[in-house]
Amino acid sequence: MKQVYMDYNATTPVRPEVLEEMLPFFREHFGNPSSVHWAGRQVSGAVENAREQVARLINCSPAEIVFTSCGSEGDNMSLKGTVDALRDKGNHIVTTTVEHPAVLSTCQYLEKNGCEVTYLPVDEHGMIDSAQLEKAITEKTILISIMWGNNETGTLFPVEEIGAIAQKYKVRFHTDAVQAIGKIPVDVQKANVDLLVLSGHKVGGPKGVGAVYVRRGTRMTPLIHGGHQERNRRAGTHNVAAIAGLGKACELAGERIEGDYQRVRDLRDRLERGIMERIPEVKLNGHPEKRLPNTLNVSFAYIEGESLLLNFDMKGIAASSGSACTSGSLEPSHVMGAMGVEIALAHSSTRFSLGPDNTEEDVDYVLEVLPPIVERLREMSPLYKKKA
Amino acid sequence: MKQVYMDYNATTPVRPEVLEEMLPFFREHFGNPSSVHWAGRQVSGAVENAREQVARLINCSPAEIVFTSCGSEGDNMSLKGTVDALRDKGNHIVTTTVEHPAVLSTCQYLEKNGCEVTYLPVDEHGMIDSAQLEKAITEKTILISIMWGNNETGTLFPVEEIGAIAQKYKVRFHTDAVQAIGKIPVDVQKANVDLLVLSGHKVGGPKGVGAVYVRRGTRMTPLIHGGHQERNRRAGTHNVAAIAGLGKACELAGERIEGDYQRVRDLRDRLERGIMERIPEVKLNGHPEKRLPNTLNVSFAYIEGESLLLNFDMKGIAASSGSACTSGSLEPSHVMGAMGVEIALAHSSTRFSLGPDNTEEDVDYVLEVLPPIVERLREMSPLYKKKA
Amino acid sequence: MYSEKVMDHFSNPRNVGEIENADGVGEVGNASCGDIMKISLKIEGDVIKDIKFKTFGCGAAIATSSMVTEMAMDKTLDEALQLTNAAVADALDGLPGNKMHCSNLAADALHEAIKNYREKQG
Amino acid sequence: MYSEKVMDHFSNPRNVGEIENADGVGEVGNASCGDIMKISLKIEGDVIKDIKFKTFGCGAAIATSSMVTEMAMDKTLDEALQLTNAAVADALDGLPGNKMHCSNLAADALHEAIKNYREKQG
Ligand SMILES: Cc1ncc(COP(=O)(O)O)c(C=O)c1O
Ligand SMILES: Cc1ncc(COP(=O)(O)O)c(C=O)c1O
Repeated sequence: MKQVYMDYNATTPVRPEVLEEMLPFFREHFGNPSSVHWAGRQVSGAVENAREQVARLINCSPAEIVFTSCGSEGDNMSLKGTVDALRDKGNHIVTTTVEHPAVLSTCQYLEKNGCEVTYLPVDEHGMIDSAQLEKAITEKTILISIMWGNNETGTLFPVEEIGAIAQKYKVRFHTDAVQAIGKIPVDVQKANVDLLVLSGHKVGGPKGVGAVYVRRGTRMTPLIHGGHQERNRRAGTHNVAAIAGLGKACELAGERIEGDYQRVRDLRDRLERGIMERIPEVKLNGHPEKRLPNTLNVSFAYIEGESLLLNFDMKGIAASSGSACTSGSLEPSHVMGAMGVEIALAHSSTRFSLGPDNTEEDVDYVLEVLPPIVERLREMSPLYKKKA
Repeated sequence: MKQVYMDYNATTPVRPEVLEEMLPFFREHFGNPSSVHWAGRQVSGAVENAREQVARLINCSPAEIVFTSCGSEGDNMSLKGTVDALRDKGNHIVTTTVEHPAVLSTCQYLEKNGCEVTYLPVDEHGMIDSAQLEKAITEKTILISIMWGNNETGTLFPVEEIGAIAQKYKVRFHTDAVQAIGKIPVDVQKANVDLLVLSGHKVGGPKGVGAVYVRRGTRMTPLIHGGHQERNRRAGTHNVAAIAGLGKACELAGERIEGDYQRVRDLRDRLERGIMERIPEVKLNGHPEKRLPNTLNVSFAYIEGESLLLNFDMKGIAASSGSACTSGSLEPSHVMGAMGVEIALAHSSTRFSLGPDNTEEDVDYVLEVLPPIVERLREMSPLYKKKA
Repeated sequence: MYSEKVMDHFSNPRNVGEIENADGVGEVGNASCGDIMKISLKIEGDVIKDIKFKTFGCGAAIATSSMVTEMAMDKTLDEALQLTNAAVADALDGLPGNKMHCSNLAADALHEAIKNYREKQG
Repeated sequence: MYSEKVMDHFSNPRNVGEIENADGVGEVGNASCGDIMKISLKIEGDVIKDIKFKTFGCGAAIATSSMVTEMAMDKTLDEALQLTNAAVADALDGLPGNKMHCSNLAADALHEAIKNYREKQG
């Protein structure tokens, strides 16, 4: 059966060049880069090379890159590490209602431990208001944590404005850029970021590796204490193969960001137009323009998301949904809730996230398969009948 | 040039069968196991299969295994997670002076945050005294953290005695079994362990993955908050390839532990005897009998460890040292210090840690190469001259 | 994740629709929990002669709805009232743990429909 | 980690040993920091005619010891006193950052030896 993967925001295949980069480090060059002998020397260069590749993509210096095991670790490290290190300066964090759980759950944990957190609301496009951010800052504010691009809707936050506000009030700025990396240009200097988190498996790299940009001079308590790796910022034997893979993935992302993502944007737009033309009562979730080029989130009214996904899946199409049934919790997507999306439409929300391997053919296949599925499920829905 | 790797306690090559197990998960089966579609279903089974393989090796149920990114993360998670969750019960931890930095640095951090920590001393063989452990326990003790086998000396702690004491006083027992796993049988039931930490790359698995056994019903705050992975105990997209690799490595370890490690023990003993016979003034560091079967730590009097290692390295031999110059800090090994090893001898300490790929030929090569190197460096040493 | 039986009932649901001039109608669930099930009945004497469902919900919700209509068809009302959500789940070879809570309401909808019929009967 | 020059001096150290009846001897460092260097001198007139070292220490310690003996050989005492630890490190094309602290004592040992000679001269 044809398989069309449109869930790149969930994870991506490892690019062939990336896998090739990784393979020597499993058996031939398996050393621990902290070792002084040949087995260590063979690999320490690879780690430093990858550090440069990551640094180049986001415009920082290699010494400001700390390798981690994933985006979630990076977010936890940034938030908890800041709160612990800046305890004497304050205890207030400003974030948004639509952050990834790696930030939101961490904030909730920190609230239980004496932090105060302001969750900025978003409008119907999932966008924040910078003026509200500015107003939220108090004497005790130590951290602004606002993501670069939202994983569910693709909405892009005004990071440069946020960075300017952070600078004005001398507050540290952390941004979860897991979804932005590789899809749009990311420059930590322009956005005046202090801490930026990325994850390998969202950008054609392997799972189980990530990085945090830590601006030089940023005081932060480690999340993982232990050995002297990563200049005492993150203990644990280096995951050499994955780090080398992340480096290569960042290099490729840098080279291809323009070409790839113009193509991906065109495909996404074709999909969006096609759906809107062919299917009535579809609502776009997310910002119409300020949006990741690969992301399309729509609610097909009257249909619950998981049943839609299962039907897609029977046709080989992989997408994802904000319905409670796919989130692992009982609530539908907190992002839809924050945007004021009506609850039934929140359960209906469906995310198509495209990537460099998608083709026009893929899009056309989805556009062909989708309408009868939606039709059939609407016929089955008590909500549809009522309104018809 | 001949290359002889005798630094298996630092890291190990990935076994061929393990790499084979991993490869499909980079590109073909690249899905996120949390996804409901085909790409997710293809891989969620692999994660659960690996969980069973790890569980079988240490005799627990699969639901008690939490996957992590490394041993250091496991230790941090166990200690910090326990302290946070059991805050109402007490704030006292008992550990030893010879734990890995992942435990020791974490304890030092916790001390700054209101914990009290008792560091049990060790004797000249690096062994603790269970009676002292028992005496150290107070009303406020919430955790005993004592490693299964020491990474530098190989000294094996009396985990079953410790487990019995933990049970008697109803104190949680965490053990860092990173070095024991795959080298000797490890049974969490027999040792009455509540938390056990292991790491993939020490047992023929990949770097960047580990696991923590968390006894059913053990309350613990996550170290990495976020998504619902690992029953809310550890957020972050599953590192499927590495997890599958860890599972396979544990399976192999289980099958081969007896054969492999009898062979490795014989080689280690041959090396030990050979060194003692050929070179005067060599001191064994660690317990003569209660020791990991692969580990030999000796001090070659009058010679600093790094210069010895570099000379080994020029002959293709990879080993490690407790000298300050190789530890990344300015102090020589804290383990040697705790054992009361004289400071110059601590700087001289050299660890040979063997593994299943070593051969008799390797050992004989080391025994041939070693004496002239030691001789030459002693000739160069002002300490040697003085005593001669 | 789902058993074969669930997938069968989900992809080929039995008795979808709404009976016109139904003798009894039951609706349970609400949008906030993500599941709404509506069951309509045609009753002759004491026996369910026809039963149809409409469901807004996940795979489990649709499959349990379909299954309950098969199980209730041609049963007497008292027999139908014996059907439990657990029995429906069993008939589908079980549901995933996290689906037992919200989506498993089909028997409740059936009971509501019977109650509605009996109330109309007075 | 180490430059080629460091590795050259480490693997083929120049002027290893101890001069019998030396005119000046200097020893610096101690076991706790892991480095001990001992330099002995043969001096004729105001010139270092022979110089030897013994070192307990890491690669950097041995290489800097070897290098300082090469640099001091045939120098006048005043010239030799101009030699700094930094100059020795430079002559080796630099040392890794974490080796600058403890192991880089060779010039100090040389200066001690000269001082010892001058003290003996009275
Ligand atoms: C005893 C012990 N604990 C913990 C660790 C840390 O493991 P990892 O490097 O996987 O974080 C190691 C190895 O470095 C170790 O030997
Ligand atoms: C915006 C965002 N932040 C953080 C994460 C967590 O990344 P990881 O799965 O690598 O921990 C994700 C992906 O799941 C994400 O989309």
